[in-house]
Amino acid sequence: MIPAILLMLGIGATCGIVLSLASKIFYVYEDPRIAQVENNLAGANCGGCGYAGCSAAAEAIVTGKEAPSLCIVNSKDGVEAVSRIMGVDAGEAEAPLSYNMCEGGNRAADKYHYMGVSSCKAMDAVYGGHRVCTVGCIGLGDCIKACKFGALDMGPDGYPVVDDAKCVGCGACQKACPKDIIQVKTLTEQLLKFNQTHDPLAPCAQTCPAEINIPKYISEIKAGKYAEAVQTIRMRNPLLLSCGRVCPHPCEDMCRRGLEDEPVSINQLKRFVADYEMNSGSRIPITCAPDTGKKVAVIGGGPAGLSCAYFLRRIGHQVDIFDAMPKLGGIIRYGIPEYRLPKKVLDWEIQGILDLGINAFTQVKFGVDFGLSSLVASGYNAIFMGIGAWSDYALGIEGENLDGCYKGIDWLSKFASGQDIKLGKTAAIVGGGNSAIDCVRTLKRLGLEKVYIVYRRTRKEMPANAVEIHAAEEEGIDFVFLAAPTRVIGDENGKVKGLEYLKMELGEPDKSGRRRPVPIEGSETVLDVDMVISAISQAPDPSFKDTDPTPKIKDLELTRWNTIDNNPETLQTSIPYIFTGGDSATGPSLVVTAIGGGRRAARAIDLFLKGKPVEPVENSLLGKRIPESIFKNVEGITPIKRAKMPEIPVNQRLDSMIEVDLVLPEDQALAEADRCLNCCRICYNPDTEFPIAK
Amino acid sequence: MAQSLVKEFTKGLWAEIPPFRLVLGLCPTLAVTKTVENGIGMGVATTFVLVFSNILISMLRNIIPSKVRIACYIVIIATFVTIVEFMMQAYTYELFLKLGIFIPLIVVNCIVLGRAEAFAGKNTVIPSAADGLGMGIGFTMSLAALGAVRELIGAGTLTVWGGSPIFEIGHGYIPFQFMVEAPGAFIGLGLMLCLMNLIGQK
Amino acid sequence: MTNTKLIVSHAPFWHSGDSLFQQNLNFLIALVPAALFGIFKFGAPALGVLTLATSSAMLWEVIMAIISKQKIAIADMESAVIGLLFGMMVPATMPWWVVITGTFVAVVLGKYVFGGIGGNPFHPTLVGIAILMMSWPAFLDFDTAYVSYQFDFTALAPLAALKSQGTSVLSSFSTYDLLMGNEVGGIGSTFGLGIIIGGIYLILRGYTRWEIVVAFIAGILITATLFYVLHPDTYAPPLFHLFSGYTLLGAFFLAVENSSSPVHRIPMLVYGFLGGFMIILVRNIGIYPDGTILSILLINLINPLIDVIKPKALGKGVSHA
Amino acid sequence: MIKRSFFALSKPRLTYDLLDTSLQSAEPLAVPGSLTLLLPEKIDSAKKALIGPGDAVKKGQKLKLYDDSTPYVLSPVAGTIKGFDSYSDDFGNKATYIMIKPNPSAKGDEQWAQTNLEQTLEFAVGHLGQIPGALPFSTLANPDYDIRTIVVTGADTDLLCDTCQFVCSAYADQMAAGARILKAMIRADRICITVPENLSVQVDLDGFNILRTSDTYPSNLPAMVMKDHLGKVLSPGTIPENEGVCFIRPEALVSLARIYETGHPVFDKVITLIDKGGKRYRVKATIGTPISKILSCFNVQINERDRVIIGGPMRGLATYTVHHPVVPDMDTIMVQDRDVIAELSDSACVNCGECIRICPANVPVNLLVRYLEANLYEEAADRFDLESCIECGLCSYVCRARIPLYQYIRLGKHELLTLRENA
Amino acid sequence: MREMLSMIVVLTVLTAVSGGLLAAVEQTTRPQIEEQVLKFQKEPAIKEIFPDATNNPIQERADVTADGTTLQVFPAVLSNGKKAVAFEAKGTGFGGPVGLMVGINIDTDEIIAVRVTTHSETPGIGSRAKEDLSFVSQFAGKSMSANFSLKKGGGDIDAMSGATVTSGGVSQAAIAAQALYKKLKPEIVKQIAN
Amino acid sequence: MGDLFVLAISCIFINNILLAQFLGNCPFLGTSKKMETAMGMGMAVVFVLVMAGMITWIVDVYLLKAMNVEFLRTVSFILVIAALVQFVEMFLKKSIPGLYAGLGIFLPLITTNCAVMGVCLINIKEEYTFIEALVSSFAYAVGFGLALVLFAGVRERVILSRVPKPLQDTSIGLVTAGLIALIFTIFRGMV
Repeated sequence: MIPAILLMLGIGATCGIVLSLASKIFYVYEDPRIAQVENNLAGANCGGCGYAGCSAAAEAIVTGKEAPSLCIVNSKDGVEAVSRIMGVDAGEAEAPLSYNMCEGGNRAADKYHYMGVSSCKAMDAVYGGHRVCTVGCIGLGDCIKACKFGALDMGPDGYPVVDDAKCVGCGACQKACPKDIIQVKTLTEQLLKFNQTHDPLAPCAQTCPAEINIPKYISEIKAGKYAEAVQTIRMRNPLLLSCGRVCPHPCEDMCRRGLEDEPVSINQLKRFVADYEMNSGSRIPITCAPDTGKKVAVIGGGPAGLSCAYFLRRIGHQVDIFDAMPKLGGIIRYGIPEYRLPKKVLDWEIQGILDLGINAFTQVKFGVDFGLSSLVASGYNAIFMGIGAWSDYALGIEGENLDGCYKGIDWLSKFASGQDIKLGKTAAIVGGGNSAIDCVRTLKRLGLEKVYIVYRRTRKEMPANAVEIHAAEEEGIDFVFLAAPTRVIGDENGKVKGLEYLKMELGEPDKSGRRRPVPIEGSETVLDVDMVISAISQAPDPSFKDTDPTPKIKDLELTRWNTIDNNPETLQTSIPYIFTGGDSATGPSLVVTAIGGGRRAARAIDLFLKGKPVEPVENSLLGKRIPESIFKNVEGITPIKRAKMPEIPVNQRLDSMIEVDLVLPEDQALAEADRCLNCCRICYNPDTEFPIAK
Repeated sequence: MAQSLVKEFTKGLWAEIPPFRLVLGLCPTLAVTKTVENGIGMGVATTFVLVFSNILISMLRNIIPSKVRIACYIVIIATFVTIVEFMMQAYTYELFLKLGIFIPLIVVNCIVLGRAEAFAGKNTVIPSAADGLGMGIGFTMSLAALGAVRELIGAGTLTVWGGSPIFEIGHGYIPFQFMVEAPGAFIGLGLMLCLMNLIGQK
Repeated sequence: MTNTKLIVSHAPFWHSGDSLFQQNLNFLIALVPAALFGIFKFGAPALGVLTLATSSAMLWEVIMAIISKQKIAIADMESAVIGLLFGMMVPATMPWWVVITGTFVAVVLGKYVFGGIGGNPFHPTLVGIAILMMSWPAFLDFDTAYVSYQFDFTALAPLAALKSQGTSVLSSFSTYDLLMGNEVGGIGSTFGLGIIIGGIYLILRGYTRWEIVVAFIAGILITATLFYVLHPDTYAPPLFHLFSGYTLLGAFFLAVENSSSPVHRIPMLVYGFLGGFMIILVRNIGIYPDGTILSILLINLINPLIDVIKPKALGKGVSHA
Repeated sequence: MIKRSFFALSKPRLTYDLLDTSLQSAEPLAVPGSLTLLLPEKIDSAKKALIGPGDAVKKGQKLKLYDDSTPYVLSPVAGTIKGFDSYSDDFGNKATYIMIKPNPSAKGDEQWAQTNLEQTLEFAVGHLGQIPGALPFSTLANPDYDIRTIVVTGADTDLLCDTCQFVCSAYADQMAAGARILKAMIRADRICITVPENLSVQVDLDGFNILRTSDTYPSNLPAMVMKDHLGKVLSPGTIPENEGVCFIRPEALVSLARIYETGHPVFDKVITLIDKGGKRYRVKATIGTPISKILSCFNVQINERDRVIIGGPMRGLATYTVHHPVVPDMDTIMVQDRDVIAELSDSACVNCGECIRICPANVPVNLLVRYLEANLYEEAADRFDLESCIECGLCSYVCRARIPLYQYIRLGKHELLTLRENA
Repeated sequence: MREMLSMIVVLTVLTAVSGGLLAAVEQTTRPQIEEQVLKFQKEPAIKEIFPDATNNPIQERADVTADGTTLQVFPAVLSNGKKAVAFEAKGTGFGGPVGLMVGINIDTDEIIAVRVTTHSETPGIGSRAKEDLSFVSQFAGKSMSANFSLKKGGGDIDAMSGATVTSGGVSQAAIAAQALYKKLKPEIVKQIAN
Repeated sequence: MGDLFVLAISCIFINNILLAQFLGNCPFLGTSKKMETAMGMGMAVVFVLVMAGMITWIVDVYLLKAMNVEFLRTVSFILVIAALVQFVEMFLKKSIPGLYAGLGIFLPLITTNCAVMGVCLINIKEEYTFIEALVSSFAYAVGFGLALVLFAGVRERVILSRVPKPLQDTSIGLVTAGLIALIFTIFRGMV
């Protein structure tokens, strides 16, 4: 025993002394991070990484030659620890995934027969590949060969399919693809992707102001993957229940099927999956990137603000929403009547967004209850102003202030917030937009005997959604076209008695191609009404500039329409840390435009928060169309009836405010989804003779 | 807590089973798997060392200075290895003879040091024990599996304990001796690894 | 004319017309004399073994291609050559299941796992035979294999006899007998003349590289001569080594396998010579009677190391003007 | 096509064709109803193009896309621009094609009649780009190169081709005149001309430094001429221009002489057409003429899966459309019937060594192709002499596994350049 | 400095504790281990060499020493009353030492039998030395002065075919036994006599 | 002298530490993907093994055996080797950076390389003299390096061939190593 202890004591002491001396004598400076990284590697010195031992691997990581995930033996926590040491910020440490942009390159025609090296890269070098499509998948599977993890496979439709479970986001596929079709993106990058001129986009997806990947979600519906379809929509639009109800769907105007047949009822399909989720009783989980520790204030809880907050939250920023009204939703809560968008649905939708971890403060008005300086002082790194356009334009005619005269949005929001409103028996609503229609249809439901719409042009020129106009007609609204109000006639009590208007006729077309209405002299006519609502458009309310005591707010420039001046690509305002979007940036516009704007602002805010230059998206499509994708005719289409929107019969709906439009039943939704040609930039699926074969 | 313990334990059984998933500890895997018995014996010995060294290292992890970390770990491991050596010599002598030089070489088995560095050096005692046990059992299973394949093909028998086979392919079977030879060990392990990759892909 | 789709490919637009099928077909043709002689000498069982070996090798190729969902590549006849060579190296009495196992090992372990044609670092047939030899040496023992046969010559495998009984047995084997196949051995490995004719045919047709063959034979002759000159009593003369066992088959057909042999001139000479040298070394001082199989595998192994000796590429080392 | 011989112990010998003396002259082809010009610049949608559909152009007018672009083409005819669009060339080079509808009634090129033809390089660079024969003015004017030697490729570089030989013999006087102009322009030390050693036709080549090249392929390729006749070996990755040598076509000299002789640009290009049976036709076509016009002129039928090759069988370029226009550097058009097209395969290299034996540059093709297949371009260049390849195509020609080796190598070189540019 | 000191101290203490612990374990297990060695390595060989021993050679084992060489010997009394002794000698085989238990008739100096005790040879080739008795039985009856080299080296022993090296190892061991016997015989005789 | 030569040959070829004794396989597979790495590792092993062989022999003979505490062999050997490797690494890094760049980075791999420990144990087990131990250490290390370089040569090519996906990397590496082990049996009985 004693010799053993002595011996070991001796050896141990010798080794200890030698090593500790050596570590002093032979000290060489090296990046301290190497030791830290090495501590977080598996330390097995197994050589599995291809480097000679863990310290060599650590050095390679620290010098940036290799990724923090180099060590094959390391645990997930270890990789994260290494990433942290390397100062890779958490936002970038989120796992990237491979993402396929072209779904169905083999549908494009061939321009030649190819013989040679079987690789996309090689074929791309020969006149850009054999496919006529310049951006589509060549289909020789370079990406699949490049994937070391077996996460890619050639799908049955001739394009690579990514298995998310196996993808580690190494980016090998992206490097291998000569066409930029496979892109490895983090969640942040995916959420903040905007359409670019070189993307393989269907006409509908190019048109959608929110840039939703429409063919993708329709094909997911086709395959019965409703949850996936919801996820696809949510990549671009958090308010799918609302949009599914109120969106005027510009996408359908560009639907290729519409060239030969009726367009696919895209919006109804959106509503179908959105309602599917709501009615399923549970919410589909929404993933968020790791926290970045940056705070953003969103002023205005309308569609733009909600969208911006949602995307900022998903990419890992902390977001607080401030709204002047008692409840979030903005114009879609207070401007859109219950029968179009039930409040219950809206509540459910907004709750889902807040559940991501967004705080909402209501009944606080910017410029009054809080101001710029208080936000800055509270540590917000950026501000999004989505204050909407709530101030109605005045008609500018005599008698406008008589009792019984109201302004469109003002009236709608008062009604929506349950304030008591004195009603008459007959009403005239001036204007041809959606707010005007909302007013008339609401009034009709409130039991008015006669409700007129007074519009100075014809039905064809009405900016309101065609379906809305149609529904109003069905519900028995009286349309007075080519009428320019000149005076509100009041009685002795100062109450409205009638509306005088001048008849118009259409003159020569103006620059915009619309024929200008020209007044007919002496054609004054009086409409007997006891209520007049002017709903002729709105502008943002600029009062905050005066009420906010912060001097800096004076730097925020407004346009002559009182919208907040901004760079339309980045939505950055004249104060670098303030961004805007929605109606306050564009003037009154579509809900879906506001949602798209919110997302675009989120991208700019993200760049701003990460200290990167806030630059526009390169080759941004933004409102443009890809010329080669716009067809004049589409071959191989057999007309199939478009699914009809189910709705409550007119006689039942006028009694109450219940929702008029109903959701498509599943079979019809599937049939409608089947009508989609699954278009891409130049290719599409023609109808086959035997629909089953599809 | 319990859940994470189970996780630490089970990862060694499949998700990170050495040496198939973690390609570590190849030398004993190749050398001692002529029979199932040897494989199990080696596995158990390694498990013992893994568990106890993991426990001790996790206990001492705050005391040991990082510059002499490896040396200290190695001393601890070597101590347990020597204890195992004595035990095997005293109680399972035949096995000891068969495993020969590979018992002391558990010291340099990269799994043991690897777990010490990667896990025990950073975690508390109980998870470290679970990790060691899981890895050890996983290692034992791998060795037994490879041993079974090699013994079955190369000798036509399966020997689990005590020298006499528990299973023998009929007398007409002429053993494919290549499998119990050195080259067969490499190829057998290589093909099993391929099999594991195939299963893993599913 | 507007809608005709043309073939687009890269230059050159001509091809010499050579193909793998041509190459392997010529290999098979070159093996015919020796194989026919084997069938003639060992009778129907030899025919059976050759057919089984060739067909089972091709079958394994097909099976593996199906399992791994790859393109079936038996049309290039590579596996037929592997199988036939395997058959020619084993005794005619080899049981069917040994043949099938052997070709499995050869095709799958020798070739398929390395990615099929062109990927194998070692000669597949030799991998098969070497593994069989380690597992079931008894089936490759030519002395016991032919006990039931009646031959009009010494029915002893020359090399095994040399190993166990020393140089005294040499008198039983005349060079003429060895050359004309009057010895026991693998079905197709005894008829030296046939192998030489086939081998020369292949060289002339340009399907094997003469440098390897010449260097290989030179390696054998020179090394054997050295040993023989030093100790004529203990070691056999060079011609005996050249014409016995697998030597000729190795020189003309095995060492020259494309994928496992060098392509540059100096490496080819080194490779061949080393092969010959190792064979004699094994026979004279090693434990195996014949060393051809392992020797060729050994030179296969060093092939990647020596095949880097190559002529300077055009302009290499020329400095910028 | 030359096939492998039965006894193949030695290398296959591919020999150049000598001038086909049965074709004494080139048949002029009328200006077609539509011309296509290729402009080596890609369309930038962000910029405003200078030209647009409907614009009238004059013969000899300089057409360029944008104000700041350098590349331009000269319109070979007077007419109207029908449109232009982008065109993907080899290796992802983006170009623009411009369609012009000739207007036969428009005449004259006042612009040129007024221009004072200067015999300077600056003038040529600015006004004579893309003349038939593609004289590389921009290379000659490039300050990075110190061009001291001009080599005129009197011997065609590819098999089967004899256009250059034809031009040398048919327009020898103009060629000599062109050479004098060029020499004056660039102050070159010497102008050499390669001539096949067995050429029996007597050509008057006074003033040229005659290099007699052997008839074995690839001895007429620039790298081989440099090595065998100029005593300069190109180091890997360099081009003859780095060594001060520039290779030009004889036709470029002829065009040069004619321009200065007539005072007007010339646009007719001598082209040899080789039909499916190997028969040659000689034609003089206006630049921009679609190939299909030439084909139909000689009743060459094109079927599905045939191959139309611009250039010779070893180094040419297979086009995917018969609408491909005649371009200044197009000498030969070769048509292959689908029945004679050898199948390629995607088999792995079997290491047979044929390519090693035949490679004139000693490139270890067998290993090189493995690295190229694995996209290891840097390694291929460092260890396996990727850049030493002189691009003769012989390795592909003899490849037993029928791997498109030459394509791999070209692609590898291209990718290597991209890698280095990005680095 | 503090760091250095802690490095030295920790390492030293750790090694010392390890040394002590191991020494303790070693002491506890030593008797058991010795017994195991006898039981598994030597006993079977001795039983085969002296199938008819009337005593228990294992129990009567003794260490004999001469000129600094110590050897453990197992004396046996055969059924015919003759005295014999067995001991182990080592040679080098293919994969390491080959242990050979040699049983010798003390009176005649003739080998009674030999058995291979330990080997680490290739299974199937070298391991036959242990199982295939025809090889080891060549030694039986040979005088201790015979030439135990292989025939190849000019001796009397036929090598096992295909296992030349192992045969050589056994032969080496036998030769080693010869040397040991020659050196220690007087001591052995003395020992047995007691 | 002749015996030492025979011993060396036997250690390099016949009892090759990697292919016949199964020692040092982890770095064998890990560092054989590239010829450069293989060469570096081979040299590093030669360097360390010779030193370790000498030191452990001295420790064994003059300390363990002398003090009759042979049971401490494992623990003392490994400690000595680990300390040696770490020392050499530090020394090279500071004093001979050029050599460190070539060999030093492989040193950490060697601590857990069972070939080193194995050879030291074999030296003791076979009761070699100091010179023999030196020769055997060197020869085993050379054998290790030789096998590694040969393997790397083959593996560099194998990596580039179209190995089926599940077999790629380690799996095919092991199969190749197996065939090399098979080939190395050619040296059996040569000394």
